Amino acid sequence: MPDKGQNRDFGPSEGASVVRPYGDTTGDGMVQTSFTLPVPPGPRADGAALQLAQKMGIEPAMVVHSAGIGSGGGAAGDSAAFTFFVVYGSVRHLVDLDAVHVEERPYPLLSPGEVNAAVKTRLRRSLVVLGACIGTDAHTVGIDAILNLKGFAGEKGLEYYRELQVANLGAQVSVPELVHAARARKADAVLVSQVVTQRDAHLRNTRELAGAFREAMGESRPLLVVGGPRFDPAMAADLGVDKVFGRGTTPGEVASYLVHALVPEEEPS
Amino acid sequence: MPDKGQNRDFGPSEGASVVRPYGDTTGDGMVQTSFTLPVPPGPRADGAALQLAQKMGIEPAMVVHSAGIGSGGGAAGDSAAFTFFVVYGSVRHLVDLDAVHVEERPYPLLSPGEVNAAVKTRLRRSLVVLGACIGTDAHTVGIDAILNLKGFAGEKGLEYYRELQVANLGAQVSVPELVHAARARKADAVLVSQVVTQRDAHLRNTRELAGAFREAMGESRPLLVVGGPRFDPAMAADLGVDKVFGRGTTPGEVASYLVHALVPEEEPS
Amino acid sequence: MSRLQLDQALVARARELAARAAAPVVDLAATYTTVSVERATLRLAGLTGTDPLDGDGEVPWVNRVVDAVRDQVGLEHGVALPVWHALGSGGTLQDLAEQVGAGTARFTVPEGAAADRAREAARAAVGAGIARIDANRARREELVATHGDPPRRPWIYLIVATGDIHEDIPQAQAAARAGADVIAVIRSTGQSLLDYVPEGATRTGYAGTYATQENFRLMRAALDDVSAELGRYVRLTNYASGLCMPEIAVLAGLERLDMMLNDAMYGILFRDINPHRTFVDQRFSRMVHARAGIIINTGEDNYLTTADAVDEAHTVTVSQLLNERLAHEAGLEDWQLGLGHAFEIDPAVPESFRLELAHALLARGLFPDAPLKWMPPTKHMTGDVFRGYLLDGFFNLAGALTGQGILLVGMMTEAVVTPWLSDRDLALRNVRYVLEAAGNLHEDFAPQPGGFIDRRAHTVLTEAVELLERIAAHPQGLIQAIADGTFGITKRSPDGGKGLDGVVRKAADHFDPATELLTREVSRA
Amino acid sequence: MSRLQLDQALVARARELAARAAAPVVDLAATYTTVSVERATLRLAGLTGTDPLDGDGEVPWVNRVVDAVRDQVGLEHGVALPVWHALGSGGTLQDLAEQVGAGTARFTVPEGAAADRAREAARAAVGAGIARIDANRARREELVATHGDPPRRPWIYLIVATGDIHEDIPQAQAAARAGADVIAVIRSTGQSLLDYVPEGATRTGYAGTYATQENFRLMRAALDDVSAELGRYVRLTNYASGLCMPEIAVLAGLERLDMMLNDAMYGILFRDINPHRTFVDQRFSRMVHARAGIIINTGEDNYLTTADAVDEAHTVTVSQLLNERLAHEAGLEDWQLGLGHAFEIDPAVPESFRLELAHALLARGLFPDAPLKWMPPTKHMTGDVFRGYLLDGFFNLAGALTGQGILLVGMMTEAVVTPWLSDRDLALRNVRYVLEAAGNLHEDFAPQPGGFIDRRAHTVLTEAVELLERIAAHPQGLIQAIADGTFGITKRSPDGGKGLDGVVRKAADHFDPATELLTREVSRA
Ligand code: B12
Ligand code: B12
Ligand SMILES: Cc1ncc(COP(=O)(O)O)c(C=O)c1O
Ligand SMILES: Cc1ncc(COP(=O)(O)O)c(C=O)c1O
Repeated sequence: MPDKGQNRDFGPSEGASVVRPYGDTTGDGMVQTSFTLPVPPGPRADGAALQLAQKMGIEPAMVVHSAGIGSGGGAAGDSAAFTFFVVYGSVRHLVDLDAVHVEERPYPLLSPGEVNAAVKTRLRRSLVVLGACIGTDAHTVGIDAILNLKGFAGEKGLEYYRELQVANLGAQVSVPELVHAARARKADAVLVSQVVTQRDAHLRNTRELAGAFREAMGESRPLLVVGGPRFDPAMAADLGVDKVFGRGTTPGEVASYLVHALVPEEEPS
Repeated sequence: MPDKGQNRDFGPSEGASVVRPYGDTTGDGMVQTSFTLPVPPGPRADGAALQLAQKMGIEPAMVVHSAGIGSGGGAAGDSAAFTFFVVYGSVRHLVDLDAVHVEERPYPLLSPGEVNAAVKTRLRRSLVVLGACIGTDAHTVGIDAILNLKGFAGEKGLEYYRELQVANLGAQVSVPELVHAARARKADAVLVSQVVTQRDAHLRNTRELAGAFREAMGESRPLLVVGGPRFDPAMAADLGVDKVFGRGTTPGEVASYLVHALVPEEEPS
Repeated sequence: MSRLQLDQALVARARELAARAAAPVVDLAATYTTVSVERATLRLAGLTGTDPLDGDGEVPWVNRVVDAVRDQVGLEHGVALPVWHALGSGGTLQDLAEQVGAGTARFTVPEGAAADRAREAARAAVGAGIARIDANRARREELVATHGDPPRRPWIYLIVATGDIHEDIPQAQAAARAGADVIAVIRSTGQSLLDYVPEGATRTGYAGTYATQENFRLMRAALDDVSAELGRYVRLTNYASGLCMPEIAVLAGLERLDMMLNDAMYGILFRDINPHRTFVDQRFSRMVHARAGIIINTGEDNYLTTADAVDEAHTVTVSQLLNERLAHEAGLEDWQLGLGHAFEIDPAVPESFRLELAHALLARGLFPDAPLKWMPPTKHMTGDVFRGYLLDGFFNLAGALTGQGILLVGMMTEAVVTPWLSDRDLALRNVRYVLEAAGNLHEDFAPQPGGFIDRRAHTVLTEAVELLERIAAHPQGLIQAIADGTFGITKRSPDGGKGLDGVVRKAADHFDPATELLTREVSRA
Repeated sequence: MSRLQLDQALVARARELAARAAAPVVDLAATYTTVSVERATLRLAGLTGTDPLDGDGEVPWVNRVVDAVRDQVGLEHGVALPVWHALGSGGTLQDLAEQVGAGTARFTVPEGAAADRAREAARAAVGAGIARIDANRARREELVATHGDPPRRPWIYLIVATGDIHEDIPQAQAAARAGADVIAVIRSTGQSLLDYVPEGATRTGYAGTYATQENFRLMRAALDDVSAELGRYVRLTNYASGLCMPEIAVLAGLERLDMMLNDAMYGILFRDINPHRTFVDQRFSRMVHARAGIIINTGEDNYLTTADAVDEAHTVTVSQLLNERLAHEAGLEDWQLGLGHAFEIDPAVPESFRLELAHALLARGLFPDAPLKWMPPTKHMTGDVFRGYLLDGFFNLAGALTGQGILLVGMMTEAVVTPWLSDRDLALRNVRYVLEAAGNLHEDFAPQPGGFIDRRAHTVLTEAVELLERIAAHPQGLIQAIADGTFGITKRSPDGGKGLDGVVRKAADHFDPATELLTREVSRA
């Protein structure tokens, strides 16, 4: 039997480094899950759901709902080929907070004024930023939120920053076009948005982007930044880009990162 | 890397014995889960959620929603001590349908007429059935559904069966009272309902029941049957009773089981 | 607010019949006392604590003393006469209790001047308790004035139920921060059948937390903190119904609870408590609540978990009318009547939502000044938590459309577990969305006279009046109706059930200072 | 159905202005042809298949032939004259295409009698395609008569989007069994920018499945099976908008699709397709759909994903009026106008639900005979799938209260993934609950004249008329408005965007048998 750690303190406390999910009591480990199995409804299906729950570490698990999918406008759907389940139960896993690697932002969050000042005094020229959605992705709202004046979550977008020279190429830009534009404009940073993720389109497109820039410009390639709601910020290295931003990113975070990555350290005065 | 079995057929097919959860493509393994961690919202919390998801075998996992619980009527709740998460992703586990032990009903489902006939011709006396909710459980709707004339899901309850002598003691019956009543009435079967499950009250009460009958009547104790929506039918032996019925049980199933368990096999004619 | 045009003659007839049907219950309280009423008197006089010597669990001093009095001189005179007579020679109630514990107390029923002296002393002692209740009522009004009331109706009512007061407290505070206006701490499943009130802070309830004076105090203090933090007075609710109704009512008054579930019908039907016992207890407890400015909640909603919500809708109406009558008789005012009703129609029934609206509007129309308690779907909730979340949204909408006073927040996990922390948070988000997005939709909601909703409401009212006619026609009125299985299709005979042995017919000289003081107040009002 | 009392003078003024604002777009279609229109003509005449020899992907024969004609004689005369002239010497279109593939085909523009012969042959060939479309329309009517229409409004419209036609089919059938009246197969994200229509059964789309003639056929056949099984004709929808509007419109007619997304504005604003190109394409495609008895869906709902749904509500109204005008002009009848609008107000906005009702009632009032397409919340959906499920329920309720014609079923996972099998099932359960429980609530829904909803609707209408005044005042009308960023706060200039090189000014002798045959029909109607 795995240690369920019943006697340890898993409550919300500054110091606790090992926690468990909380249903209605500290340490109870309770979670909810739902999924579909390609099995007709019935006891065998419920058993299969319990097996999966167990493999997920939910024990004891309760199949609290199971219903056939897609046969005849109503109730059980006995002739269905799929069954949808809702399962509740306690997971035995412990969450070790010390092992959580948060990409602690290794740079300070700057105000627009500070960003402008840093660029102006330390870079001594304006910073050229190019934005686009690549591939067939037509979702521009995210990149617009970062770049456009209007901004996002109450913060102005990068166009508002005096010392940033921003061009937003919009959607459906092909990678070769983008490489071309980056070269032509001497971009310091290329910001790319990817929202469609089905079949990992965003990952594929990002890798293609990184490859094309590497090939075309080698070491002298601009800083590559990608963003979108389904990216895991920890994946930058894996994808071959410099930085990945996820859901809820604000323009200020991006501007601060650009300063950190592209503007030389303050010289000791 | 575990075998994700991308190339195998996990679709709904009569023969397939290994399946995976189905999101929108065969074999994609997609599941949804939600839980709360006793951690304030933020990147560290999201990281902790991902860690848990990973331990549950969800990989890649997406934290698609995280929100602080319980601070100030609205949005994020930065001062919250708990964070609620919704996570989507693909589990790597395979579900082996051959390994699912469905308690195949080892007895036929009989109609009321067949039950009556079996009791009358093979037992030659009527069968005495006692029902109750024990402990402080006041949920009688479940046991009433099984016993009362009105029945459940279109099936009449056991009181409808001519050859069954049914007494429903109602709720909040103590175990000693029940033992006493069973002895006094010479009950063949005692049917007990347990609906409240918080802190495993149902399991504790059932064990107490089994213990008390064992102690008081030893081998000659009546058949012990328990039921309730959160019981796992596989637990009978563990709990020391003869049979456990779960959510959605119908009276006919119970009557058929009683015949199977209490009425001698048909003699070869 | 759109209101139905109810047939006012029918409404008047319904109230007249309800008064007749309730009369036998009113008589009961005049005729009998109970162990719990007597214990409540001692609690009002300040007796607390438990006998520490007892082996199997601690027994409160009030139980020890009442039992001793009963053993020695019977309860028909009440405890006050023998107790304060025994105290005549000096000493405190606490001292006397300890003598009872030690087996040295001797009780007699005083007569003449001695009886007068005992009565006077008892009045003074009990009066102190009532004064504390009065002070709490004033304090509540003060806090409401300081922090403010919820900004809108319905008030949002949330349950906590961990079984552990120290888990309940942070959960209740979190719920209040997330928008709850009223917190109810539900009790351990066993408590309502205990013939004593447990003591102290408790952590071991099943599916609920014991109602104890200390738990009341801890939770009220925690909510006072959060009220100050939020600038909104957060109310606290607990449960009086059960074998100790009068005592818990007193404790609620002493610890400034704001609402109490208080309904003998619930105890009878769903806890198999003896009708005589609990109707007598109810009268006392409601007088206390009237005095304390506590809003009571009745339990008609429960009927629809055992009976069909469409077929038996009129039994809810009948019970509400009876409960209104019994509440008024005990001195409660309309603003204190959180009469229960519920969104319990099978969602598969065609037009189920409009039927709910009809029922809810009927209650609203019958009791325009009562803060009706609107209960969420429970019976037809399933493990499909998504469906449950949607149903709860429509329940919230029905509450807003029909002007309910207290909205008990439904939980998507109703059919699964007692609510999780996250369930409550999600449920409150649901309520907030519905009230903010569609809270004023009632302005556009105008059921046609003669339309589906109007017709349904009228049908239910008519059925209710017909049923009341039958009940009022029987000399035992409501008591007989309960025996007939009228409510929640559950039959309970007047001499069955738990706690009957705690009922005692009052002697001519029965003296109960609490009832006397509270009645004086009632008749003054 | 409760209707708003709209100011009829204002409504009439709005329509007059819309006609003026749309006029420059109507002129475009008279002036230009496009590669896709010409390819559509060949498709109507029966040319199918792809050049099998090409290395990087297969290119359809229609593209090869049109490109060859363009190279050799230009497109200003249309393809029909040179193609049927080339065929004059015998052989099939297919043979000719293969000669094009082999590089041996030689095109010239015939004149005089040769031209007459070519025209006659072209008319006959294209007429055969139109006859097939007519037969499909008749067949649809027959099937609807046999199986029956959905029992109620709104029709329930569900999307499938696996990328793989062989996954789509069982999912679509499951959805139909679970209650969907209309199945839409959405396209792979890239397709609308392809200047050719892919061929064959496909399994490799991203976030959608390629629109191909074979995929159309497979899905329609599967839905015919399920229609028979269910005794209810299940409709099929796909997307025409994009660079190949006219061709896909033809394929839809040939394969008996029942509805098509058909809106140049969508392509311009959200796909950056050149306005001239797609407005010309749209005219042709709408004529085909008019003939085929296909209901079109327009894309105004999309504007509210980039623009604010409250601030820019009137731009939706303006666009609907313009789309109505452009649809009528192409021969579509009111029952074919699935004008788009959406439930996209930020749920945090106070009274958001009543604002939605106001907007939805306005559309209903302006287009009483059109089967409005009511789109679910998307922009403000989040990963909180419980909240999403609730919002979708209120969206469904708004649809029922305001009498929408086509209800696009919202998915709780909108912000997460393309819909899962279970999402659709849950979503349908949501729709069913709302329609069955509260579908008739509109009988009790009566927004007060001068009340919140009425005032809001009137405000939006007034803003719409003001905006139309400004647009109609400009000589370029709608085209200029698009350049100004009026819709979806997205600016698109008339000479920017994709596909402009496929636009060709027609010569005086331009001949297009399809337009000719279809126009004849239109003017007859
Ligand atoms: C608006 C929208 C559209 C609009 C887009 C208009 C436009 N000009 O952008 C329209 C209607 C055109 C559209 C069309 C389609 N869409 Co769409 N759409 C959405 C929707 C509703 C909202 C997206 C959005 O605007 N979010 C708001 C912005 C601010 O958030 P964001 O993108 O996450 O951006 C933030 C961060 O991620 C980050 N970020 C994003 N990019 C970048 C880049 C950089 C450099 C940085 C630093 C940060 C950053 O910062 C931003 C601010 O915090 C989503 C569903 C949803 N609710 O999420 C679906 C969704 C994205 N669409 C989807 C799909 C499939 C489509 C279509 C293919 C089919 C369809 N369903 O209609 C078409 C075709 C589009 C195409 N080829 O790309 C899917 C994608 C599924 C998936 N995960 O793969 C979604 C999730 C809906 C769904 N469940 O099916 N869509
Ligand atoms: C109705 C009800 C009540 C009624 C009960 C009336 C009555 N006379 O039974 C009233 C209002 C009194 C009530 C009170 C309380 N209830 Co209650 N109640 C419910 C409710 C809404 C429905 C239960 C029900 O009737 N189901 C219908 C029947 C037919 O289903 P069933 O019981 O599962 O029975 C079927 C099978 O399980 C099986 N079966 C059951 N028993 C047996 C026995 C045998 C021998 C066999 C063969 C089969 C069998 O066959 C039946 C038919 O298929 C549930 C929530 C829900 N939707 O499930 C909460 C619920 C059960 N109650 C709960 C609680 C906590 C309480 C209270 C303690 C506090 C409260 N929340 O009010 C009180 C006190 C009651 C007590 N001490 O027991 C919790 C239990 C939590 C838990 N898992 O531990 C629930 C789940 C609600 C919740 N989420 O908080 N309740
Ligand atoms: C009026 C009333 N009293 C009491 C209760 C709870 O009582 P118990 O503590 O016995 O579960 C309820 C529960 O719904 C109720 O409605
Ligand atoms: C009118 C219209 N056409 C087409 C589409 C889809 O186009 P695409 O295939 O380019 O994603 C939409 C999507 O919402 C639409 O509204």
